[in-house]
Amino acid sequence: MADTMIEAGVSFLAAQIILAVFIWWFSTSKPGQKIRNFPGGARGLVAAAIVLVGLEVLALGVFGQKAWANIYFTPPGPNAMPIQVQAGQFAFYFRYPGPDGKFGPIHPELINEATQNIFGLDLDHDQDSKDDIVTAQMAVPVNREIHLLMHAKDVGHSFYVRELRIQQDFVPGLDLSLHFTATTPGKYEIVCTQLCGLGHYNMKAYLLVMSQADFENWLKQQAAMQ
Amino acid sequence: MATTVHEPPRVRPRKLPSRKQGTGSGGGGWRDRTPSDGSFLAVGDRSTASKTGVWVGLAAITMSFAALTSALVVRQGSAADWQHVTLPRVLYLNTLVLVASSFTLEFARRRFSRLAFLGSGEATASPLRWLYVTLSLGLLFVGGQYAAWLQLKSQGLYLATTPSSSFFYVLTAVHALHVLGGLGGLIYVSSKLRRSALRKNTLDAASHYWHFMDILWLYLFLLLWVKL
Amino acid sequence: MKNWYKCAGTLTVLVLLGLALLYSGPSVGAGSGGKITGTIKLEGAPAHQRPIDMSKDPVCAQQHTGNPVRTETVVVGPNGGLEYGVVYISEGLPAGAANAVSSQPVTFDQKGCVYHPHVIAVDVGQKIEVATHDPTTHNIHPLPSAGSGNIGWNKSQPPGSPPFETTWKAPEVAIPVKCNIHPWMHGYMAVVKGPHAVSDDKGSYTIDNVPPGNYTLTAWQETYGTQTQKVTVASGKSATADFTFKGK
Amino acid sequence: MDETSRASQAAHHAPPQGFIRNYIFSLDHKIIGKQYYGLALLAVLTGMVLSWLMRIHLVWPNSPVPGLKWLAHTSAPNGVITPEYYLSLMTMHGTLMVFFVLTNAPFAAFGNYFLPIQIGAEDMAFPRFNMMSFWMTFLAFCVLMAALFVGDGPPISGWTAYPPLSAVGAVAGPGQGTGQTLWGLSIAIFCIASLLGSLNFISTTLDLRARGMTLMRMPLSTWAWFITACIALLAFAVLLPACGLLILDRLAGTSFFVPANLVVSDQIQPHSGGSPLLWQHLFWFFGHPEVYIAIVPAMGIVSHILINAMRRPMLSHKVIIYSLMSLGFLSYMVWGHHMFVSGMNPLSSLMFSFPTLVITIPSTILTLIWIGSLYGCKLRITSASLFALGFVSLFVSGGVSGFFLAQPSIDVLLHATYFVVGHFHLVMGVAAIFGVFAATYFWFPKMFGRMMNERLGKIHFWLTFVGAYLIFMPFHYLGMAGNVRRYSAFVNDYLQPLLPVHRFITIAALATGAAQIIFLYNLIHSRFRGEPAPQNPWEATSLEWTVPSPPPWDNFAGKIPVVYHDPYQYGVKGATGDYVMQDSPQKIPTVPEEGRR
Repeated sequence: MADTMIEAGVSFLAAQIILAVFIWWFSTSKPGQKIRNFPGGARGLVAAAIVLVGLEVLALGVFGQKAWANIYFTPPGPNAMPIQVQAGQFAFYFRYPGPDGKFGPIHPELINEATQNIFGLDLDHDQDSKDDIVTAQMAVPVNREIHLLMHAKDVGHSFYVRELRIQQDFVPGLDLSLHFTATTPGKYEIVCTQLCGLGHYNMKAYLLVMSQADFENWLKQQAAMQ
Repeated sequence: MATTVHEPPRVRPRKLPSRKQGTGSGGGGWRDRTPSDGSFLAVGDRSTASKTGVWVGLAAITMSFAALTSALVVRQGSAADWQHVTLPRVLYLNTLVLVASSFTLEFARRRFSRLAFLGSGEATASPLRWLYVTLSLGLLFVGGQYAAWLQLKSQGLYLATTPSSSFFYVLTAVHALHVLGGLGGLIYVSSKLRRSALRKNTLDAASHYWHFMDILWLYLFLLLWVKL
Repeated sequence: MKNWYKCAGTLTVLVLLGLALLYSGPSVGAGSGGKITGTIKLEGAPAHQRPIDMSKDPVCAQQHTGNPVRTETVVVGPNGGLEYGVVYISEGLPAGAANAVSSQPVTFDQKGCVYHPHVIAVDVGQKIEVATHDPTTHNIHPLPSAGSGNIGWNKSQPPGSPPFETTWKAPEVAIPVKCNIHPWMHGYMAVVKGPHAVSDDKGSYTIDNVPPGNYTLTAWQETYGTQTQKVTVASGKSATADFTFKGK
Repeated sequence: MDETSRASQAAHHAPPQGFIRNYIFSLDHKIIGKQYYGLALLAVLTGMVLSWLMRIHLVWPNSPVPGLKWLAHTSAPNGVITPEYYLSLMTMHGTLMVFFVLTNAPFAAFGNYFLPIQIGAEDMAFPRFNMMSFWMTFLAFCVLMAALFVGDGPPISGWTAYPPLSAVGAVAGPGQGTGQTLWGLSIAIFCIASLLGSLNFISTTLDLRARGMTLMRMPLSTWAWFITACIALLAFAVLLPACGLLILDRLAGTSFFVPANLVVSDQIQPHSGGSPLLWQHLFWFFGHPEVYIAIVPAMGIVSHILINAMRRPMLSHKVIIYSLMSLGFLSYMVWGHHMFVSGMNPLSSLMFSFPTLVITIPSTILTLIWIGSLYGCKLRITSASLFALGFVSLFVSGGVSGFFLAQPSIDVLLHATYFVVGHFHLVMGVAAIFGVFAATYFWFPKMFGRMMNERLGKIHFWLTFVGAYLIFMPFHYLGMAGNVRRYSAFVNDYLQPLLPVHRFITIAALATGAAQIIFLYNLIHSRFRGEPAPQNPWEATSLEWTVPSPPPWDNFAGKIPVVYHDPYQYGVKGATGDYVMQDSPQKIPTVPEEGRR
């Protein structure tokens, strides 16, 4: 980011200043004055553009690729904590697997916001669903890698936390995932960045980053509220 | 708009005001070469535009069908709900009809160019006959496609029944629309021919379009037939 | 000339009055009718009502700190009285009584990011006044079923907006209403023909203005569905009909 | 093909008779060009008013807008803009501006008027298609306007109309019923119109050039329109079937874009197995080239005008043409950069990132040639050249932000924020509009036979130029602070401190918009009261300046010109003035003055 910032800033300022200077300089030329060429002519400029921008492109491409690869080509570690997130008009809901570490299956036909069966769980039949903890906020222990399993219930949404520099769309019909580690305790906002309807502006949830002990307490509280 | 027939514009051949004499540049037109007959009529003769126009239009049509193809490939590959439609038998017959129509159109074109070469104005009957045959084969093809839809309908396969049937209806319907457009073109061409006002470029343009529809159908047929 | 105006005016008033009397006939008649009372009860354990986490919109959460609202699919009062049951006459009403429309609007209020009341019942064509008292924008999204003859809509109500009025064209028990911005907000609008009532927090209800006759009475509850029973109403008398739904 | 003989008739029989043939269903490319211009003007004014409403709502969310009560009775009760109406305004603003302004004004309007004249043709190759293409565009505009006033509200899914939001129907939100269907229909009609238009542009350029007008002798503006037509032909050919499939998903219950098991408002949807990403691919395959459909004509126009103002040809005619071509070509390989966070295979993100970065090379070459050509020229400052220079400045400003967005790792932070909004408004919106302004000031004398007021033009330039920067530069700051776009209100805690910036932007937008009244006044006043324009007021060299202002109905009064020179013979020693017209048989000294090739 910083290198891009510098490069963009320099080329921006240089271009604007030279443009302004040239306009000022040559708009006041006298009638008898001869027309001159820019030293080096078109060939020089094209060469400069290709070499300079080419190098820049290569550099940005390589750096950018590294940064990208770090996030997207590395699978989550074996100790990553799985959390499921479901986006719907216009709220995020989260699911923790509970003590058994397993998520029960989702039955879309059972989804009912009136009974707060957000994920469409069948508590009567699915053993794995019984201890699942469904929450409206997302708490994570600090410095623990989180493996986020994402799906959308209705239309496209997106998961964006400014402070974590992460953004990933929810694409209906696709199960996507994301992994990240939060390193600073605090309360952050998860917001939706993909236009999803009239309540788009108010589609958000809080991300609570806390110590492991606090997190366990929080999870117990939430389990009691199921 | 005007119903009277007008002669194509004649630009009297003039000496080329070219600075680089001998290299043949400066002639204008997209073929910047001196035409073989030495005149510069090619420039500004609008009838070449009809050919160019058809080719440009075909490029756009190709692109549209490429988009639909990619949609089909993605759709077929991405979901588990793909049930392949067995193509109705009548399609094989339709394919034959359309291929035959390309040949009959080519016959008409041959006859016409021989006619133009001989310069006889009254013997338009032979190319016209072949044009009519092409027209009826084209109509038969569209009718056959309709029969194929009826056949699918009788099997309970509607537009929205399965993704495969959706694509079948969309692709065949869009193609049939284009064929109908081609039929309109052929009707125009034959009416021109009847009045002995047909230019070769117009007929060429129409036949290029028609052959393209033929090839496009063979491609679509294959696409709908194969399970990727 | 002036006299002529006076005459015409008086005549018009008289004709209007006569017409009014003629048309108000059935409802005046119903006023002398009887009523149906009773209670709706739940036997067994009510379905679990989850507490709602409103943290998504702090404006809502602030109004319920320490005392979270629960879902309202089954609300049981003392002695197993079932709140928010809709009782209405499903068969046997004369056309006049069935088509009478109350001129009194029913208020459907949004307060603390919850619908008040959770269930309303209205006549076909009766005005519903949708009001908001929340400092946040709600959207009101009724979802009538496809073949009912009612057309769904979806409309936002920014904070501070005056109430707006709406009506339904066809009977339907009951149209779910939800707010998508606050997905936990859920309520029902029952649209019926003829006299009806919604049970209170003790489960009891009273249907007034029932003309004498034999009727089929239906009670509807959002989780447990419908129950019917026959009831006979005599002129000026009160008939009783109790319903009992079975929980799991 | 049935156009052939009609085309020749159109250009060769007597001039059209009657008001309707002359001005409404005219076959004359000049009238059609003016019609496109008028439609674009109508669309841009509407779009601008919509953007004002949005800006007002963002900073004064609960205050009623006077008059809106009557305009949008259901969507904005009592004149207070609801969240859904904000999104409708946004959708309409985007659609109007992208399709009916940025595609129509620089490409269809000026291209129609000047491409045939600049290549020495009497009309377009297929005048009848040309007329159809305008009237279909007009129909598309009417259908879109109908969507704005339709019963259940205008569509709310943005100009990108991502399914399933745009495909599942009214249950997904207000305006997603009839309004969204009308939107799809409007765009489909627009696609057909644009295809016909592009077909005409390409055939005309290839086949109807005057004698001596080789491809390399075509002015840069003509080149730009030609390249744009090639881009548009392929781009709209993809959007058209995509729109068709979307409409089928909406009306016929097919499942091209809607996956199975969607639960919208607790109602499970009866679709199966479609792919929302498929729409995104098809849409952006069109959508990215569309950016170049807007900007490439502006580049050509600006080059054409700058050369005239600089009194010298560009450092290299060919390099500009090749750069424009490579922009057009590359624009087809980068669509995926709109989908970095869409859950595409991360590898494809990299595949799309690289050509996106490579696109900066032709862009930089163009910029350097423009700036480099300024060196040692004799610049004439006019309203037209000011706007052309302003274009270069805005193009640079909007371009450098592309560096950030081209890299997926940075885009993850900036995607769908105001940074993106600032980026594309500067580089595509305002820059292209500056091209249109420049073209208007430059060609108005030719189109209407009267001069525009230069003083008003310059005031208009400075207000608009400063205003554009004041509006859109803060957008970048907002984006970096994580301000998400397409929000109708800012309820998030971290967005509260940014509200003053929004207030500033709104005031700047209202003021800049108001400054456009000067332009409108200038346009209308000059049309009727302006000084009569001479044939060649700017001492320019290309063919449009060899004919009277305004040109006769067949452009060259039956005398098709013969072209002897490259288009930009400026700074010629020994010429009367300092230039030689393209159709002048005058010899040009073989030893060029320094500064000429």
